[in-house]
Amino acid sequence: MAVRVQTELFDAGRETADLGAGHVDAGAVVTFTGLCRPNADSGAPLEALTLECYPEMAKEELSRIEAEARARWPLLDALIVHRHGRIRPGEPIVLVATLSPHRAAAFAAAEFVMDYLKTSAPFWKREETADGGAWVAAKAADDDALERWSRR
Amino acid sequence: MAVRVQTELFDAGRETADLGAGHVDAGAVVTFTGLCRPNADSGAPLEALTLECYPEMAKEELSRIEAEARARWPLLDALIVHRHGRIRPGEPIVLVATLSPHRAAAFAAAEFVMDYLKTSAPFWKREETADGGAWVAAKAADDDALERWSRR
Amino acid sequence: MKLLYFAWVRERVGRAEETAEAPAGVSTIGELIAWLRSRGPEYEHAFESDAIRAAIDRRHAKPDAKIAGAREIAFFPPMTGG
Amino acid sequence: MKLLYFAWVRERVGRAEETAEAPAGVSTIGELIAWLRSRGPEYEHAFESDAIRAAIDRRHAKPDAKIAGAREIAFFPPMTGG
Repeated sequence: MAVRVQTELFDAGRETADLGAGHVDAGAVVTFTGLCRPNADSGAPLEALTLECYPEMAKEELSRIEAEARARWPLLDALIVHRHGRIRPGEPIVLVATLSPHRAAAFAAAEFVMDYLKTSAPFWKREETADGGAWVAAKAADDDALERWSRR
Repeated sequence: MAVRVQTELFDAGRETADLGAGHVDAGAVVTFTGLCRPNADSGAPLEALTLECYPEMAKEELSRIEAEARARWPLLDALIVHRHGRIRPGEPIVLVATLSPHRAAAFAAAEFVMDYLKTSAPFWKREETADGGAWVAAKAADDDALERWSRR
Repeated sequence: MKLLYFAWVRERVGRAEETAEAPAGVSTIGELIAWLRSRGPEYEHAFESDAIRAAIDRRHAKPDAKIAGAREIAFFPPMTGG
Repeated sequence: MKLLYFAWVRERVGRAEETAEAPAGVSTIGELIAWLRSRGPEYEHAFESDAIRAAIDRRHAKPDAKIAGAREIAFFPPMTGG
């Protein structure tokens, strides 16, 4: 089980292979990679995102989310990597990988972690475009996504 | 959009990176990798799985499943790779990767493809153990998983 | 038409494929299975389970599906891939 | 206690952190925000939105959460990571 908050680029495929290498008993691996898109929310071309972060809380909060996922589903292992700092279009921002004997648990846990992370991990995106910079507004869809898990 | 049926090993990380390379507009990538577990359904140590396949139908059926996923969710791209032949514990059997602007679509499409594939793609697993060989029985849980999608 | 058999259906029939012409009156997958079962103990054993699935020209087909015009009909157990 | 500000709350306040002692009678996050708003136009602007979130010692905290004993209180907009 591991949580990392870093500015450095990562290779989602290699991170996932490394995670799986220690677990011959995993039948199912699910990964989610969130990438920096080429356009700002306004539609304007994006030069870069800058992710601000409260790093000490981010590590603790991601660990709490991971622990909650492990309590809900039978996971053999899980990895959350979240970047901050300046991120260019096409670069990865976040990786969540889950290993389980069974696919339903691996899928549900990965989606749960992403839904929680979106609304509770202390990161804030600022978009850089030709017009300057703007903080990204929180999305109602993210609150709705989170709501699903409390109904279960 | 691509579907492959092959005996050769594959590298899930590289396949996914190659898929994403052509799509700068993807915000979300979800992958599922199904691995050969170290034990037979009986619990005995597994020497290998042999997957029998109806290859012409497998390609067509996987293409139909992929087309259905694209009709239901806004996917930028998708990849399904399924192996047949002799597969050792720890080796990958199947890879599903989905690219979408948004994470909910990428997750749902990948899980839909796996649920359909499990009960409709013409592959049959035979387990090799010290006691000999035995065909794997279909799981009721797989039929239940599929049922979810017809209720929507 | 060509008949294909997979997994334990193949093992029980004792072959992977054959060419056959069903007699008059055999018009559905269910009727084809009934006729095959009459061809000998290996067919009787292969098709004794209700769980046998069929495909006509590479598409899943139910027991009441018509076989007229089919070029390739496959029989197999429930799928266990993935 | 230490106060931390992030994203546009930080920009509006004009600093990332400071040390402050709230006056007697200020016992919750909501009361702390009301007191901060009284400290000047930059604070008034930073905290004018109802959407401001808070964390006490690195855990999310609601407006009615007690601040007694807190070492580090952070204020920030709704999160937009992932």
